[in-house]
Amino acid sequence: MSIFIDNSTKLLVQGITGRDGSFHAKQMLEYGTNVVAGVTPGKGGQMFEGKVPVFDTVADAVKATGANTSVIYVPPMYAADAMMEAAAAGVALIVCITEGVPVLDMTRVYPFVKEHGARLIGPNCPGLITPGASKVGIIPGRICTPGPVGVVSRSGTLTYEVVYQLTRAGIGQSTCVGIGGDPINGTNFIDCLAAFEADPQTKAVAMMGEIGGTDEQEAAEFVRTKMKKPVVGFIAGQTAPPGRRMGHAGAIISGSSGTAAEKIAAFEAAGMGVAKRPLDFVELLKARV
Amino acid sequence: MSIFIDNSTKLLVQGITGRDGSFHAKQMLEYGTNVVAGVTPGKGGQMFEGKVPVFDTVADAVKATGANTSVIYVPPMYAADAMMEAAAAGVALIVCITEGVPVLDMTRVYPFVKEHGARLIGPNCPGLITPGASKVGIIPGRICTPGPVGVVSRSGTLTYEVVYQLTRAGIGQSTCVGIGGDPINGTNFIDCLAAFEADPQTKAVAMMGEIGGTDEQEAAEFVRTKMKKPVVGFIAGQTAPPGRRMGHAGAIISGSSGTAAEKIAAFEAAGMGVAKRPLDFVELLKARV
Amino acid sequence: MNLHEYQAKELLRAIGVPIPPGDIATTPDEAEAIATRLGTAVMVKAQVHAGGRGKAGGVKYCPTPAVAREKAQAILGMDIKGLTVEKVLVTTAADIASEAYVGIIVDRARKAPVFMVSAAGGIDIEEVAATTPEKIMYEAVDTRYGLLPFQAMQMGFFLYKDVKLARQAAAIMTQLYDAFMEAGCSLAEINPLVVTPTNELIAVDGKMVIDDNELDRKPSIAALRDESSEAPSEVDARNANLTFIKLDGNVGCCVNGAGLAMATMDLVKYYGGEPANFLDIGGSSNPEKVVNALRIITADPNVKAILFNIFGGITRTDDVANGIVTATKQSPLKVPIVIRLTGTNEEIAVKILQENGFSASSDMDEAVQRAVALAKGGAA
Amino acid sequence: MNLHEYQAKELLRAIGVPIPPGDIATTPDEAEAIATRLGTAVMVKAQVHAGGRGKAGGVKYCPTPAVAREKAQAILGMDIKGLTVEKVLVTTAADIASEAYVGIIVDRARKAPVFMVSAAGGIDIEEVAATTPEKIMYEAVDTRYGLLPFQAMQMGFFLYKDVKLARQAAAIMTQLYDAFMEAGCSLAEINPLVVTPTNELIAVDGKMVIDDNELDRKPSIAALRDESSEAPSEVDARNANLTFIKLDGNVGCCVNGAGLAMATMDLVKYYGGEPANFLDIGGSSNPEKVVNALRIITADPNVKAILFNIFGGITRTDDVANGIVTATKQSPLKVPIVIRLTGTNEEIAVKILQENGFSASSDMDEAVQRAVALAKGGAA
Repeated sequence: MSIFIDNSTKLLVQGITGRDGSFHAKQMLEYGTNVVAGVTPGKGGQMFEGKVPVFDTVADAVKATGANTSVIYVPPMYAADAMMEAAAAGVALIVCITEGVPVLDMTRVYPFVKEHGARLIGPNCPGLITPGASKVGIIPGRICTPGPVGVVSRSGTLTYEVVYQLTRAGIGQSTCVGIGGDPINGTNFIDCLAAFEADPQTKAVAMMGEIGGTDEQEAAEFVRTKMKKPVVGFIAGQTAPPGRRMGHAGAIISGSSGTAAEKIAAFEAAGMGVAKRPLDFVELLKARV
Repeated sequence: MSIFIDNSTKLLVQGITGRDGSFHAKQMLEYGTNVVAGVTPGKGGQMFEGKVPVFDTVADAVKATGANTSVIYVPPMYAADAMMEAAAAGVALIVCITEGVPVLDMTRVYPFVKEHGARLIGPNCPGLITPGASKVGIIPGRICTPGPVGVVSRSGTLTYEVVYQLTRAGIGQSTCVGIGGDPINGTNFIDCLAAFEADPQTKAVAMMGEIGGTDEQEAAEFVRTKMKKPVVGFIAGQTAPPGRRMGHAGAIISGSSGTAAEKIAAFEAAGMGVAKRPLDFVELLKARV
Repeated sequence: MNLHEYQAKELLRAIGVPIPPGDIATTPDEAEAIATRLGTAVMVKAQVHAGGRGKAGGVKYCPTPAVAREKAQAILGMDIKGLTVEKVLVTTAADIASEAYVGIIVDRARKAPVFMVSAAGGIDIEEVAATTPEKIMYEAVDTRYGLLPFQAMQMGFFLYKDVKLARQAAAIMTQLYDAFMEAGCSLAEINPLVVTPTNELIAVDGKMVIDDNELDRKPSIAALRDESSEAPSEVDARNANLTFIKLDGNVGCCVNGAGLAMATMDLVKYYGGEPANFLDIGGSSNPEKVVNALRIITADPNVKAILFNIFGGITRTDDVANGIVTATKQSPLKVPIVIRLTGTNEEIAVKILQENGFSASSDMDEAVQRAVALAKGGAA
Repeated sequence: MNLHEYQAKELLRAIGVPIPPGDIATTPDEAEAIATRLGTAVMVKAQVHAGGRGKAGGVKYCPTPAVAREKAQAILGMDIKGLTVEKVLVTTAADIASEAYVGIIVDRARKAPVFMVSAAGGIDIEEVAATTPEKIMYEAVDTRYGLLPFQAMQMGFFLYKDVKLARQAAAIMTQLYDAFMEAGCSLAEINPLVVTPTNELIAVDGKMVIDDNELDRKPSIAALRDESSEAPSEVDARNANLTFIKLDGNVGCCVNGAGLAMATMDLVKYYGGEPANFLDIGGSSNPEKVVNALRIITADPNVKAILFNIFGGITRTDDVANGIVTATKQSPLKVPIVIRLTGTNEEIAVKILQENGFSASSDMDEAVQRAVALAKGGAA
């Protein structure tokens, strides 16, 4: 099994004719993802790659194709509207890849999506992949292999690094989810941990956090009180100075809060495995699956 | 028993030092309502009638007194804020007497109150009374007497008329609720009918509707499909011309919709008793309790 | 409160909606001057709060300023559904390739403003709704979020396949929504929204109805009220803080509370009479209101009997009694009056009335029956 | 993006917040002239993006224009936390009866802007939060509704018992919220909000931090950027679309992706080294970015070794290799470089590098260890 996406995923690509959207739509098709529709206003009626129908609106696309998942590659100033359009059209899982969405937009998008009963992943995230079944977003398919480890992370390339090392060491993944590096995102660690806990395929979880906020501390508390499966955690940004935004909008230590040290302490207090460096995931997970 | 208010009601009066608020607060105290607090910004610390503490904010009042119900007598332009303040402070039942609240304000107030888990009655309503136990609003206490009939109505004085005739005929009331004459209000007929259906004291319901909207039709469908208790209905405005607002903002026939004829037809189709004039309630209810 | 077409168009123009140029005229001379200034064929349109102006001959196409003068002459002073035309709008006649309808109303069931849009514009939208409902798209706006861009685009694409027109329509709908919210409307519509032969959108007619409850906080909108276009008795009543609607019967009614006022009218009809009006004196206890109410009721020559029906809750019945006494002393009644009152201070009220030669009933049905009989010329 | 105090105050003043009069000076002459024009005692305040200006001597009370001149002379050109003071704000010194703190931040947990207000103003709010948390009121704003009047009044009453002051504070908080939303802030604060001896409120200091993601749609705010007040290397990096933060170590890092960039810095430290910077070239595959990155890294004289760590997903590793070759041809490196790359087009990249005399590793740990050793002067 897997979480959030699998063979029943019917994917819609918002911004399918744009530079990023078309590139990754092709990659997803190549991976075998069931891409059923694309949306670009004004390009309704076209066919993408000769096989994916393009619509003017998400509502049209959902009505015509029954798409249940959407992935968003639109410029940051239009991303909030794209997420809300997908939610209003009844899409159940919305994955927003776009980086640079204003955080005040997210204060409206988050309740809107919730009111419509949808799950949002991202924004500013690499998306997710269930190796061998479906890829939604930009995680390179070839570094993944099916297996027992659930992966959840706030970052993109760091996830690839860890997944790559796991795959090289012969440890496969159930689903890899990048939840994104923004201060307000749709799905947090706990949502993913709960899903992994409930997923029969997943035997252990790798979790990559970073400085900023308290999501990792709350996740650790969730691991301690609600999870039976082992979780190994890592925190990026141990050497980051306070008050500076380390690339990700969410990766910032405010005053004395959000430091790597307090997050690692929370992991330890929860009895989690703690990876001091990405490579450590391999041995720590080998011992746990 | 009763619905919505009873001896456990701890009432807060918003606008207690105003002209209407102070008049009716006194009336409610005289009726025996447990008025625990008043709110008027800037008058925090005063005592109303020597026994009801006044606070600057609803939050302060709730914290200090545990008020669970609020009644609002503030000018129309401040009523939306007052309703939201009560909901945000955790008040469970909010009764807004104020007439003249802009309907666009209500498009925000309604979801706000709902998100906070509160029930709103009104605006532009006379409030409610559980004879012998508690009165919240402006319904004259002396025309009511405890008994088996639940009363729900979109209007004020018409309710008084019917209740007065019931009381004179020896038919008492469980609770009388005026839901208000505005197009968007917090509690509708169905909410009250469901509560009366669940209330052991209530044996039959008197329902006074009027022209405009489709609430009565939906209520009739509810009576037909969900209620065991008998309901007698009346519609005011049989002689009203289309397109004119008959006093109440909600009492307007738009095109051919919202007429008294279609509402009465719905009552008949639901097997309800139909009062052709207010006086008819007496005989129709006598036959049903 | 209804705005005139020209007022609605001014508000829409100010917010960016493309509106054909034009101006208001109260004389044929002015109409001709405006047409000359515009330098195009014009429409001369009666500005009056009544539907069906066109069918009544209140809207005319004028190829030249001279024709504009002539048509304005014919329309000014015309009676349309009982209202006299005092002003005409003289505006550039648009070339029309297609007509759509765009409107917003506050929907009670959805508790939200709801857009209705249809490519079948230019005609009565209720007719479209009744006969070809699939030609209308409804879109509710959650006012917490406002009209979202994707909603406007969905409606744009519903009207037009061409993305350029769809985007232009979406922009206009956003402006219409903003105007609707800013003015505190209960209805706003553009009908027709026209595509010109050069593929531009233009709003050829506009309508806005303001929620009366908004007027206190929107003085600039309240200032648009045109009392000359309303029935004088209703203007008089509003200025006296009464809710009054003139009807065609002969039993003048004066009641406290809207529901009871409607029920009283209905009961008049039930007992074979015809109400002359709806009149709600509201919840306050002001004798002056009663005086004004009696003045307005008796100004209607059709009224053959007057019926008071007062249920005293907040309203003190003694105040009402005092009002009746004062008013009838100022100007004695020429028609019989039936007074029903009960509730707060009823005994004092009855005493006041009796001392001044009036009788009072406490039973609504009895009072209504008597008033109906009196209006028919029967015995009291 | 941080705004200067004077910029934040301009925005707040424009929206109605009472702000003491003042103006900006870049020379002692200007400072004296402003003080003379104001005709009051003034404060001369360094405009620099660093906390603790006051303690560093960057804020001075000046009873006369001559003193203003003298203090401006001292403050202009002063170094505060590595930043040179280029401008001072000369502003009327307020009489202070009491000081409060009013701030808004975007709170991640509540996913909303949250007000923090405290009657203990004028000092560091984090200190108040740590030592006397009961002196702070937090109030989250649901941006779908905006700051509701009752919320503003609750905060007003939390600060002041007097209803007049509470109302005034509520109005100022509403204005602060509006400014926060209009400018696209992640933080806005007034500290201190002062009650004057005549019982009026006035905002004596203001601070606003803009969400960088807002700048594309807020050109008037983006135009407030003052590059003279930022580290030149960071300005350079931003203009090259790189995310760069200077640190104190000697291993220059160039990585794709923020998480991997942090993890790389951490690994440098893990193996006993010290990173010289955070540098994220982002997800695109542009050799030009690599050229710019190398220029910025090598401009830091502390850098003793350069470490590339590239995980090719969207990023094509051959583009990175070409960038390294181009850059080092333009200006040969004076320090050793260690290149780790893997992923998209890895084989082509390795070939390009080898043909140009570079070696490449595919193992992150190995590469980091080598870079650390090289920076310490060890063997490659």
